[in-house]
Amino acid sequence: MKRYSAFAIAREGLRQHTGWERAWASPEPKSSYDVIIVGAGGHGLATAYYLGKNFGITNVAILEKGWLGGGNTGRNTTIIRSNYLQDSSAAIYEKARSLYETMSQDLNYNVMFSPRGVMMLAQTQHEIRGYQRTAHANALQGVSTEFIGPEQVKKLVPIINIDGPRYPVLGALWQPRGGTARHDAVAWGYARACSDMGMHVIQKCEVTGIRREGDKVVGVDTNRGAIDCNKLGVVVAGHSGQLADMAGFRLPLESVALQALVSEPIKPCMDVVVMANTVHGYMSQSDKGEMVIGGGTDSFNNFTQRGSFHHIEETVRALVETFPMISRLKMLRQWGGIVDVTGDRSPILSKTPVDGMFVNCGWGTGGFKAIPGSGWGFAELIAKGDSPLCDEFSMFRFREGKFIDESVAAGVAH
Amino acid sequence: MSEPVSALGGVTWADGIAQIAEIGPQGMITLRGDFDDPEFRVAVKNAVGLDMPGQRAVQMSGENTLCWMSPDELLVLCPYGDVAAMLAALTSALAGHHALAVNVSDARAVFRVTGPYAREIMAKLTPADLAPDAFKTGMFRRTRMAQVPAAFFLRETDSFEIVCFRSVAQYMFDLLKTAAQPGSEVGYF
Amino acid sequence: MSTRLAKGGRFLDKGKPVTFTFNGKRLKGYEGDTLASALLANGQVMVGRSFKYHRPRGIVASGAEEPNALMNHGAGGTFEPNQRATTTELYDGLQAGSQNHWPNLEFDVGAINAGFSRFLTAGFYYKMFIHPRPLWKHVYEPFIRQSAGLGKAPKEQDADTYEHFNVNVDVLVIGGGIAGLQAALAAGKSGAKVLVIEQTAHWGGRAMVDEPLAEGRIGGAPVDKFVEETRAALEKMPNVSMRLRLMGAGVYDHGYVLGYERLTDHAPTAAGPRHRLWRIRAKRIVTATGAIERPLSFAGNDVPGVMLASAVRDYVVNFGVSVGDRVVVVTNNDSAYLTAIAMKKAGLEVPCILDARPEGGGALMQAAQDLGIPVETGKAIAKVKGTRRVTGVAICVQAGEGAVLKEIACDAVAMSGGWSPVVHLWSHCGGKLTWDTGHAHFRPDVDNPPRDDAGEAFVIPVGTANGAMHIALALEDAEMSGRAAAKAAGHKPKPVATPDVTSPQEAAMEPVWLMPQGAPYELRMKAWLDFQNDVKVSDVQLAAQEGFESVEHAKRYTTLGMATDQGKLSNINGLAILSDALGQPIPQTGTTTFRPPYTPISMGAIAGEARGAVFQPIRRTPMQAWHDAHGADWEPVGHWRRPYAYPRSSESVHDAVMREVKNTRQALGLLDASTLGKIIVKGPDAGRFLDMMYTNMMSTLKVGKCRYGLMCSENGFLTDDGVVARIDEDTWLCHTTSGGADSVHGHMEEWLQTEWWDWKVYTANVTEQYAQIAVVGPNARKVLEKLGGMDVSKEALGFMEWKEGEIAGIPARAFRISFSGELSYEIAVPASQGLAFWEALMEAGAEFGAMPYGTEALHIMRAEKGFIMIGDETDGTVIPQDLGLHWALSKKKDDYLGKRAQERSHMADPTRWKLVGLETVDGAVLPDGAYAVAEGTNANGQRNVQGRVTSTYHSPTLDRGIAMGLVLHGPDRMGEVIEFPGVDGKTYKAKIVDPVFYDKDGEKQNV
Amino acid sequence: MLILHCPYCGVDADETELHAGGEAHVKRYGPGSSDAEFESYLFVRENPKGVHFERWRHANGCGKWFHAARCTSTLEVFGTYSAQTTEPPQEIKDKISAKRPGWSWREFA
Repeated sequence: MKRYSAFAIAREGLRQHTGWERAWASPEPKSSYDVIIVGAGGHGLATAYYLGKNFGITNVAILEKGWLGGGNTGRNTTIIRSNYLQDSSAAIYEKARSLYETMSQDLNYNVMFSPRGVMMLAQTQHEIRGYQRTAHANALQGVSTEFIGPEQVKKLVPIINIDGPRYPVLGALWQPRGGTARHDAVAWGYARACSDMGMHVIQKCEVTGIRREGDKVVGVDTNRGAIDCNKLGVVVAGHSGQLADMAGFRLPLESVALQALVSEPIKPCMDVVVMANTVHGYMSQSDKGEMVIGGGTDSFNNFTQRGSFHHIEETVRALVETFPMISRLKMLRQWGGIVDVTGDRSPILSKTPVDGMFVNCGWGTGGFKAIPGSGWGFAELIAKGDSPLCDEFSMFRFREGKFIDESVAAGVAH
Repeated sequence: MSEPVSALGGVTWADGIAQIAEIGPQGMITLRGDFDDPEFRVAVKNAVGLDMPGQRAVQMSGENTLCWMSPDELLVLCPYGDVAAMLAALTSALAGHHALAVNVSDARAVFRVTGPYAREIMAKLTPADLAPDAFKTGMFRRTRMAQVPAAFFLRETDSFEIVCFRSVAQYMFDLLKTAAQPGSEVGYF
Repeated sequence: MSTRLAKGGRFLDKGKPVTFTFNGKRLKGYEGDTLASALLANGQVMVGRSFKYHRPRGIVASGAEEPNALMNHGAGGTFEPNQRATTTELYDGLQAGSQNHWPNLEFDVGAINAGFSRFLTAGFYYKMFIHPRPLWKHVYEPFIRQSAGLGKAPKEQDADTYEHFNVNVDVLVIGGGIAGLQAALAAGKSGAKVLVIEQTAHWGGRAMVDEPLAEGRIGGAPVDKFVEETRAALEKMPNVSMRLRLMGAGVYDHGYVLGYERLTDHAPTAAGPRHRLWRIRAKRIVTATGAIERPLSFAGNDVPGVMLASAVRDYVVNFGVSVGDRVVVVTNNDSAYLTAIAMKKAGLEVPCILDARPEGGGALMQAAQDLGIPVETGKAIAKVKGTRRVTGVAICVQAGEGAVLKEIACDAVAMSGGWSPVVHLWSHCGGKLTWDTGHAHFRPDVDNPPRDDAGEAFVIPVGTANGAMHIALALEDAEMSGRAAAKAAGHKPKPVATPDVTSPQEAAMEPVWLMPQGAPYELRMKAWLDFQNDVKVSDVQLAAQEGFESVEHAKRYTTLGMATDQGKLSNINGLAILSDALGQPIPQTGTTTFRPPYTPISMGAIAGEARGAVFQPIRRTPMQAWHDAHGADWEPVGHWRRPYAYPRSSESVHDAVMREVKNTRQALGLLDASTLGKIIVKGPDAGRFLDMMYTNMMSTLKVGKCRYGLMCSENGFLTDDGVVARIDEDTWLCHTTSGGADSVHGHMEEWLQTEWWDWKVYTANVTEQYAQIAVVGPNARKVLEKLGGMDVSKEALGFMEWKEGEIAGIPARAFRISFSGELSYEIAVPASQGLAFWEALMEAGAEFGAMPYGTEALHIMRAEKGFIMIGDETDGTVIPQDLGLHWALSKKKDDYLGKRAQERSHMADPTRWKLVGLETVDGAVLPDGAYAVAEGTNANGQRNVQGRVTSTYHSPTLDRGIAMGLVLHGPDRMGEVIEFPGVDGKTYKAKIVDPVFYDKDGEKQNV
Repeated sequence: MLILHCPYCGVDADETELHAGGEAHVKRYGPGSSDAEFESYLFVRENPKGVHFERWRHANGCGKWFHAARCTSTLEVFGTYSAQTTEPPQEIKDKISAKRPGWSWREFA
């Protein structure tokens, strides 16, 4: 693989860019692989990448029914944070956040990770207590956060209205090393690196069946023929239930629509990510200058990638109150994605009743920030059969009543 | 005993495109029971002096109004002073029947929006279809007004009567004033 | 030089000159102008800088598709960035400024980027700035952010107001051109309820400009006559409404449409809201949204002065403005000839028309030639001369590689690459597209329409929006579809005669995606696709070369079509280039997804009325005003607001809380408890029902008695608690937590309606019927006795009993319950007399030291007594067993909501943390939410923990810190000291103790 | 933005008047049930891409719960019906069969 660098750009600039190679190959599927990953979104590609990087497993195919990174990886609001309350969440999200720090260098692909800081506003006494609790937990989890006062909030976010008539800002949980990244680049960077390791990233290849011998998985049927494998990792947010059906088991999941929107681009006016959970909205400014805005999910099952407009109204309403200056900005574009949500709104990274088959799903509205940590842990689970990062996220926890409930700390997810 | 005070003490406003008034105190009784039970219907008729309203309908005559809230719930509007007596009458008439009659006069606030633009003001706040051919006198609608549940009917043409919870009376009043701000005529209905 | 013509300008009221400013310069225009036409009239062609290279940018279009002419508009509370000059109606005093340059429009430092454009290709950012790591955050990113973005950020609070409006119609017609009007007429005549909306301030659309130039006639008369007659006919119909300046912004499921009405943008001093967001429910939606002309891709097509041919003639006909004195027209279809004709008729020079088609055009070409305009067929533009303004064009053969035949001096270029139907609204809700080879455009695939709740097609495209590119076809299509829409909406339409139409037939267009066809790299890297985002032909080709083959990949990699015009001009041209690079037909490449809104709409309009006082409802108790008047410090509890404390002047909130606790314990405290939920549950099966709702046994409660009850979710977790009183044989009154009333009532109704529907139970939420006041403290009985009317003696009203009667002449229900451990009564009176009763208590209580107390004092007192608080000791993960509340879990019942869940292995796990009291060794206050550490770390390197603080206070009663917490094996570890590291760096040592800190035997409440 | 017909008050209710209540016809398992049964009762859901049966409440309206048969991939509504039933009425099933031949959902088809 030709490395990306200022020199390469200069060289290509002088020869009409004829020298740039394909970012990833587009091979025909082989008849068999050691591991097949279904789903070439961020989580699937990261899983493949760490299978190769950490365990030397490179005879891997990543099958994608559409175009890589075309699911929620390319539809989210790109927030990266790890200020979670429960140990198991904090562990995997902080692992992810720390991997984001060096991702551009690891992948030789600028994913524009921007550790600009993430703050979650406390606007009620109850939220103050909740976030102080999170701050204490984070300190013991090795996650660097602090609870800051209203003045400091105002200093970090001059455009915020800290003494709104309804919910004055009483403080915030501040994670200085949280931030954002360029979502597409994360998928592209991983795909390029996987391809470089000799893995097969196969787009427009839809899995239509899962083949088992007894309790063991032996391969998949696809619209491009049957493909054998020893191990199968399913990482298909939104459609995990369908894949589980093919394998003959069920998952505690429901798929709902999550929406987001962007404003027209303006000159820089907000340097950090702000989340206001009491009023249900969050906002950051992209490097392009757009205000990137998200809120809550629809509450009914929906596979259309279209949400209901009243959620957009609620979110914008909340943010106009929090940031009065956006009232005269315009909504440029709104869109929706399908997220799958579990009974405790925490993800599933788990073995399944089918030997050799693993699932990574249920990230709900918070998946992007977890991509590298999820890939790291899930690769370990597939390669070794267990992983400390994944242990608590077993699909069997619902039977035992052993939930991982983050709603304690945060009302809206993202 | 002291005089009952309505949520906003009968405040009025007329600086916009319609007249807005909080009315009351208004006597109100929530009545739940089996509409198909003839004895229930008789009991209601005798106590309130009105026939049972049909689905989503309202019966008005004299000082009493009878509103259809759901297939097993009615709302009686009557003079505040009559509530105790009417409640007693209902309770005794329905003795032995599975029914519930409870005084909710103080749990609610009532507003009146009057004027040629009343419909438009309402249509700014509720998803219910308020076209003149779709919502007429004699109809009763429970729905949402902006962010709170509410119910309303036409007391007469161009005069809406709105019932909401007492605790959000101030919000409802501010909401109606906002929707009736000068220059906000839509000119649609 | 662009300028105002002596004649023409059908939109202008020349009797009404207006003054406006651009970059501080005072300029003149007329009422009826757009900002764009007025700028052109003043010779201002260059109006901004591009996003990436900061290249000079001029007005390209005359409508919503404009990518370049974006302005900082207004000032102060009405300042707004990115206002599209072509859709901004001019008004007196308008202030506009160009964007994205420093120090000024003419000289922009950012323009150095252009010098590096050779290197700044698609994907540049992904390949660059990788090392050294810290530089991205501190150097590269800040620089990129500064040079990106467009308009300035507003600084002040928005001075305007906004609102929503909900309507239901049978047929919504979007677009007020001839097709829209004809469709509306056909639907309207059937009696259907029709709403016609038009985004501009004028009816008639494109045909009003084009047909007169083409000498087209409808019903033997000029088009404007037809438009006026149809409009008048529609105005007369009572079932039809017509609105201008109302744009169809988005189509959503089940016939939901967002309409964006701009009420005062053109008249900022008018009263009323600025924008109105229409929420329209339509049985059928007719999209008569017209078509948008495509640019041509030739080198230098982004130089100010290069415009869409249609825009050039719009400015002449509608605004009496010429964009230049010598305009070269370049096209691949007949429509651009109209521009040449318009210019010529306006007395301007058209040195030549370049028609890329070897055979040229049809009747219109003839007409142009008859006017003496030279036409060169098979020719193309090799390159545009000029930087900040067109100075000329170099001509070449379209079929070649750009060898220059000659150069022509000109000051403007009118280009036409063909027409694309506006399919956005058709596509928002899933309508598919089909490729029309004849016109080289995507049009709605009527066999794959968006479907409504009945599974039927609910959007019907008509006219040019449906690919009916000739006026005669458009009118027929509109008439048919208007009827179809009315029929589908349940009406019986009769055919409406479509007037006969005469308008010249156009010769076939020829797709031209690159000009010239064989343009070498040096030309392709100067041929713009996306003017605002600086995406060029070479960028899309590079994306394909690097494997970004999916149209979504190419879009995201190059940012093609991601600018504020969302690719209205660039998408099809970009697709064609991508398809060509991939060697596949355009339909196989497909399009990116169309998402709402059609053009950007204000956040203010979306928020609507919900701002300031009505941002969200605030629920108020009958005593709210009194609390306010007495200095209450508020705490939001759900949508309620409760006094946190009543600090007196010169008293801190903390001191106030301490005083309130002391006073209540020593004398008399009054609490507004009206927010507590109150739900009546009545019926023969009410007891049985409550036994399922609560973990306790409620059916055995005696009439006149009260019992504290717990509610769990079916998943086992503790969700609510409160005192239940039995009113009579088949009636119970259930108290819930503040803000819990609605959810608990809903929870009860859900079970009654969906699971136990045969049980005879009625519920009623009577929370707001009563004002409830807690009268607490040693003097509680005294004050009630003084008010008189009810015997509240120990004998007459024992602990956990209630009775009804009158106090101070007000009907009252008194509950002898205590959440503070003191002698305590909760008195419920009618809300309408709540304030009177409260004031009576304050007055009568004065001699007994009556003081109000707030929620924090309440919390402290309950904590001193070891009572749990929902939301503090519980957080959705805690079960009653964790809190030592086994006594409240009835053993006699074989079922209650949550019972089965609590039998699951993890819930029965002995290692679950259990509730205990915590007493700091040094009397300090434990930090809120602190965790107790255990030895070592877990597999993920996190410090092991063994418990956490659930509530913590300074107890004025005991004058020390007290806390409750959940601790591993806590109840078995009494006396043990554990450590809580605080985020303040200190480590707090606390002893595990019994959670009841005060009056363990409950003597005080039983007096 | 859904519209659902409330079978109790007859209103074609806008989504903002409604509250979604999740999957329909879920059998309650209480004490005495197996862990697997209880898990399936609380957590395991059909979540189909296609025909689905669900519970809704006309919350900002008559307050009644009802059932809806809806397609989750097109949002088409096949019908709404009483909450006081343990299975979809035949006419609704027939209507679905007409539009989605061969459909099945749990034990229903």
